[in-house]
Amino acid sequence: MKKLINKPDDVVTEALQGLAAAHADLVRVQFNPNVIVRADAPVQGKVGLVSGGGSGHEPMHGGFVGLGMLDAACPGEVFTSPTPDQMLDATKAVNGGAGVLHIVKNYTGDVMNFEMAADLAGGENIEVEAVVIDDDVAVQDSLYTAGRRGVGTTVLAEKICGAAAEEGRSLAEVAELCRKVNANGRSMGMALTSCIVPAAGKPTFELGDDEMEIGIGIHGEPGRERVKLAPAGEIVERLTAPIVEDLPFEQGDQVLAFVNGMGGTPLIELYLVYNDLNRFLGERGITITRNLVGPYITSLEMAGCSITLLRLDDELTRLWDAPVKTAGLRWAT
Amino acid sequence: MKKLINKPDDVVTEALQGLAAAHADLVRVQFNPNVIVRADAPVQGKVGLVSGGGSGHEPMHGGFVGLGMLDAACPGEVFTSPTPDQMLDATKAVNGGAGVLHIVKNYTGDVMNFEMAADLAGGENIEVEAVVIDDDVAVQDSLYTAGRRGVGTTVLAEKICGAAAEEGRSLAEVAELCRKVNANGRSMGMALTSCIVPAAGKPTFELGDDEMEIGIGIHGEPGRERVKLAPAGEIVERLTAPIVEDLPFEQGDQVLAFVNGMGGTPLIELYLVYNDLNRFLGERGITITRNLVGPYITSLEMAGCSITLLRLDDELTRLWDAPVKTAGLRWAT
Amino acid sequence: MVDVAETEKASGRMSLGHDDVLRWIRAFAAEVEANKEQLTQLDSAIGDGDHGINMQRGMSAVLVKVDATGEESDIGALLKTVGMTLVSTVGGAGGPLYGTLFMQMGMAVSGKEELSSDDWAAALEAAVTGVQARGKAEPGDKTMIDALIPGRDALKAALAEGATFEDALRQSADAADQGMRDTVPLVARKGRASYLGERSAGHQDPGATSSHLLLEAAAETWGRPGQAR
Amino acid sequence: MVDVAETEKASGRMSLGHDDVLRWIRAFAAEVEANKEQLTQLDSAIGDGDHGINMQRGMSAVLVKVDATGEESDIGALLKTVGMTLVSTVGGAGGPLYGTLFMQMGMAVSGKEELSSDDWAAALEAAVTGVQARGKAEPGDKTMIDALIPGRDALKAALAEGATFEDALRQSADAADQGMRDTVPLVARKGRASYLGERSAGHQDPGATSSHLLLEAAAETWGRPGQAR
Ligand SMILES: Nc1ncnc2c1ncn2[C@@H]1O[C@H](COP(=O)(O)OP(=O)(O)O)[C@@H](O)[C@H]1O
Ligand SMILES: Nc1ncnc2c1ncn2[C@@H]1O[C@H](COP(=O)(O)OP(=O)(O)O)[C@@H](O)[C@H]1O
Ligand SMILES: [Mg+2]
Ligand SMILES: [Mg+2]
Ligand SMILES: [Mg+2]
Ligand SMILES: [Mg+2]
Repeated sequence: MKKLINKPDDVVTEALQGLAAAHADLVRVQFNPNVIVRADAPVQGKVGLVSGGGSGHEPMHGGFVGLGMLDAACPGEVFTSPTPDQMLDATKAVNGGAGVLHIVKNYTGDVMNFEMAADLAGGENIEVEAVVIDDDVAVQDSLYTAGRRGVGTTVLAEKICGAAAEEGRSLAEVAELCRKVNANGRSMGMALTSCIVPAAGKPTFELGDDEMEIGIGIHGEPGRERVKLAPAGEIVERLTAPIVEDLPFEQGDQVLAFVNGMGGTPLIELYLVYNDLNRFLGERGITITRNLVGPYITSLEMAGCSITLLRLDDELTRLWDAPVKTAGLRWAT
Repeated sequence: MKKLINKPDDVVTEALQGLAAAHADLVRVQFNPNVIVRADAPVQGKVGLVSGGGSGHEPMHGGFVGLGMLDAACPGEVFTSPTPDQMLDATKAVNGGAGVLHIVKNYTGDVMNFEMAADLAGGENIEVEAVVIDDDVAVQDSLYTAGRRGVGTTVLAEKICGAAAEEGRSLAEVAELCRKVNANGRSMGMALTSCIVPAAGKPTFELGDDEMEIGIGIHGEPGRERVKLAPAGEIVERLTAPIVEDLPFEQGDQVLAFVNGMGGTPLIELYLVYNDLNRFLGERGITITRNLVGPYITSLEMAGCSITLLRLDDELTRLWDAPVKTAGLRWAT
Repeated sequence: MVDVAETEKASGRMSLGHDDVLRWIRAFAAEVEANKEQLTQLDSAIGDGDHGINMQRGMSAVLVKVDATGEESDIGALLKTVGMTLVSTVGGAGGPLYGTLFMQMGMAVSGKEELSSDDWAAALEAAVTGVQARGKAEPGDKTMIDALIPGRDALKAALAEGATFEDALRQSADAADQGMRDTVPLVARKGRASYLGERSAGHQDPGATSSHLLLEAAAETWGRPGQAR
Repeated sequence: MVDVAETEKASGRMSLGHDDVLRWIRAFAAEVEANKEQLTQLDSAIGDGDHGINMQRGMSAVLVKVDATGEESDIGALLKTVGMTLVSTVGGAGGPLYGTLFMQMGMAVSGKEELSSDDWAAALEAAVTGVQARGKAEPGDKTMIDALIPGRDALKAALAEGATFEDALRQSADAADQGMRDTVPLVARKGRASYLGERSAGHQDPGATSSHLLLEAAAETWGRPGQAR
């Protein structure tokens, strides 16, 4: 295991200490239970936005705490959803009287822990709504299963809902918007290499030198299929065709295209992928009007990428463009 | 070789096409010879800032073209300095009548190509100054050798000089400032794994599972020494002690601390490294007043990090804080 | 200190005291520790490779917690503490599920200082109900439920047929073991393994495996060791 | 078409025409192509592993360029074109250095349609001077200079001693070969290899290797093949 760490058990704590030291202007970090809170929380009268999940996906979620995005993030152990007490503390810390929205990625653990936290918050008379993001088309959707995973659309939902909350919209409105983003966003990812969970010390899965995993999640969960390595153009097609078919995205649609790096893939490759994506969509009459290219929802040092498309309308576009000031995303402020 | 690419020979071109498509609001990309130019170049009356170097270090330099930073970047082949005709085209494209500064990383190839370009630009009556960045303390400095490499300080110099140019300072002043940044900045890097140059198709060097390379450059050049893997705290010490001794940085100094990812190292590890760096400097009475944590000057998919310290004064701090709007760095705009 | 429960057990009459329950919890923690690698390995195949790590982190926190909680005799309170500690230290799916399991057990025997075999059966019943309420899993979904339900049913059936508590515990553990093994061919419908669809078949469910350890620890602590397998 | 130079060479009288120079350039391109892997390998050991790739890219661009440049007889112009093409396609250290090498050669024989052996010596002299002016390397710095200078000196000495052009070219190539080999123990002081300090010793310099190929190509094209080594 080759990592820049000290002890595997201390990775999350030490990284949080680093984050706290680096971004004291943006966030406060509370330890045990671990919560990253916007420096000026609670913002009175504003709906508070809380998300969280396992660590190892940085900058998500801690890097998205700040003006125009999240009010708090709950970092769990690596790839392990955080606990209800973290979420409860976060919820209390950001409640400015207008209620709190929990943005939850659809993993059994995340969902159950957030549910327990919402119950606890309810007991303290804080109004909480939860929206579950489940945008990963690699997973068969079904009422009888856990359903789809939440992946790339989460980042977009946090940004867009953060802007709406900043505008003073009500909890119900922000939650509704979050559901709208989820309804219009679809993702799929792939891996060239495995990641290594520090506490496990070895790769979660083994891939041959000429293999890749298509439809992978963000925790090294096996994907939809393991196939021979292919050129980027083909990979883009394999990821994007199911995305486009699923919603479906149609000729004339305007989209936000998000090419996400899994952590171990350099930016030069992501731009190359973006180029292939741009061509693929162009051929189908789908226009990219906004984009995001970079490692934003990662899986430790996994090499690979995911593609997320979000169908835009004027409202979503405007909220995407609104000011944001976080460690991970920052513009127009 | 596991990469998200199509043909090895097309990597740079296709990544540039992706960059052009993704950031049309910020930059124009010209092909053959390849140049990335600020969308509104030339800015009349402003000193033009041009840098360049091999590709594979993204976001440097193309991701730093925009308001408050570079006016143009010349991307060479992967890890190969660009050619004089690229630099000449860039210089002509950004000359707003106030002259052009070439910010050159100290590699024989970069230096010679920029020299030839400056000669050519002189022939076209464009005033050009060049400042060579040579901040890598892993390399023995000497009059009889090629001297030190230019690494992390380059990013800081581009940002700070970009702000100064934006303020309307003269070419001589901006060049002088650039030399000041270089004089006050020191870096050192390390690698956990090698990178693979697409056209070569195999790792530039081989490292054992329990080895790391200390004092590595940004092209997979071998470093100062190959040693056994160590905890992050020790790595930080091995990188930072030579940096601190070299300038030297002293008790009471205020610094910008830049923890840079080499391309394959995830953000969670960089924040952990930042935490160790913060402690190391704190123990020596050196205060971090500004910081930058992330992959900004990379070496393809190499895992590892580099640390750069820049001694700050009020002027440098103010210019660092000034607005910047590029694909890779953006704030306060 | 004379171990009352030991004496009673030898005499055939069944009653678990606070210390007995504590011994079971310690035994479970020891099983988790000993099987941490295996649980993680199973979770790597069809999940995210953290089940052993998570459960081990949780159970060591539990040990610290119960050690710090000095004199106490309310078994219900003990179990609730265990549950709450798991909820706040495990995270993932395991945290709420095992947390709920112990908390519901605690509620079922709230205030009791001694448990009869029927009390234990009731506690296990409550545990399973709680886990199902929390996780919405049905038998055959390839989850811990697939070890817990056979374990609960075997215990109830054995007790109803007049078996000794020791025998009933053994049958419960063995049924859980079988249930765990039976998860191998299943296609997961709940939890992280469900993302794999058909690819989840052919692997044993990690949560069912840890749940078997839980019931096996009870059988070994309060009853008899099982046959070496 | 009768190859005039071939005829002259056979007769012992020496004169290189435009076509001869072109044959040498093609031969160098072929050598670079054939040794691309080795050059890159050498550069991986003490540099950044691109020397073969860069030179190959440059020389293929040169071939395209000279093919496109139809009828022409000015050897100086040809060499300048080669140099300019290398400058604008190779990049790195190799681009300006080999670019300068050919451009300076071209200046030295500007306007000539035939080259005598002395012209060739003068061209090589100018090439070396140009490379040193551009790169500031001294002999022993572990650069291409360490192959070029012995190659130039051996050529001059052989011609001064009245050797045939063929013999002089062979001695020049062999001296470059020796110079290239002699770079192995050197500690680099210029170029990327200098960053390694002492660690650069024990490796052959890639630039010296490609420079040997350049002079070897001349000997093979215009003189005699060397002994198999
Ligand atoms: N809805 C559910 N109901 C019951 N058990 C579940 C459910 N979802 C998952 N599990 C159990 O949880 C186990 C995984 O736990 P763990 O690895 O700790 O959590 P995570 O999947 O969040 O990493 C699975 O093996 C399965 O037995
Ligand atoms: N200052 C110099 N003078 C002469 N030759 C040099 C100098 N610096 C480097 N070289 C030559 O250039 C070769 C490396 O070329 P190349 O790999 O193409 O460039 P880069 O080092 O930019 O990748 C070295 O092996 C060396 O022979
Ligand atoms: Mg998990
Ligand atoms: Mg190079
Ligand atoms: Mg798991
Ligand atoms: Mg090289």
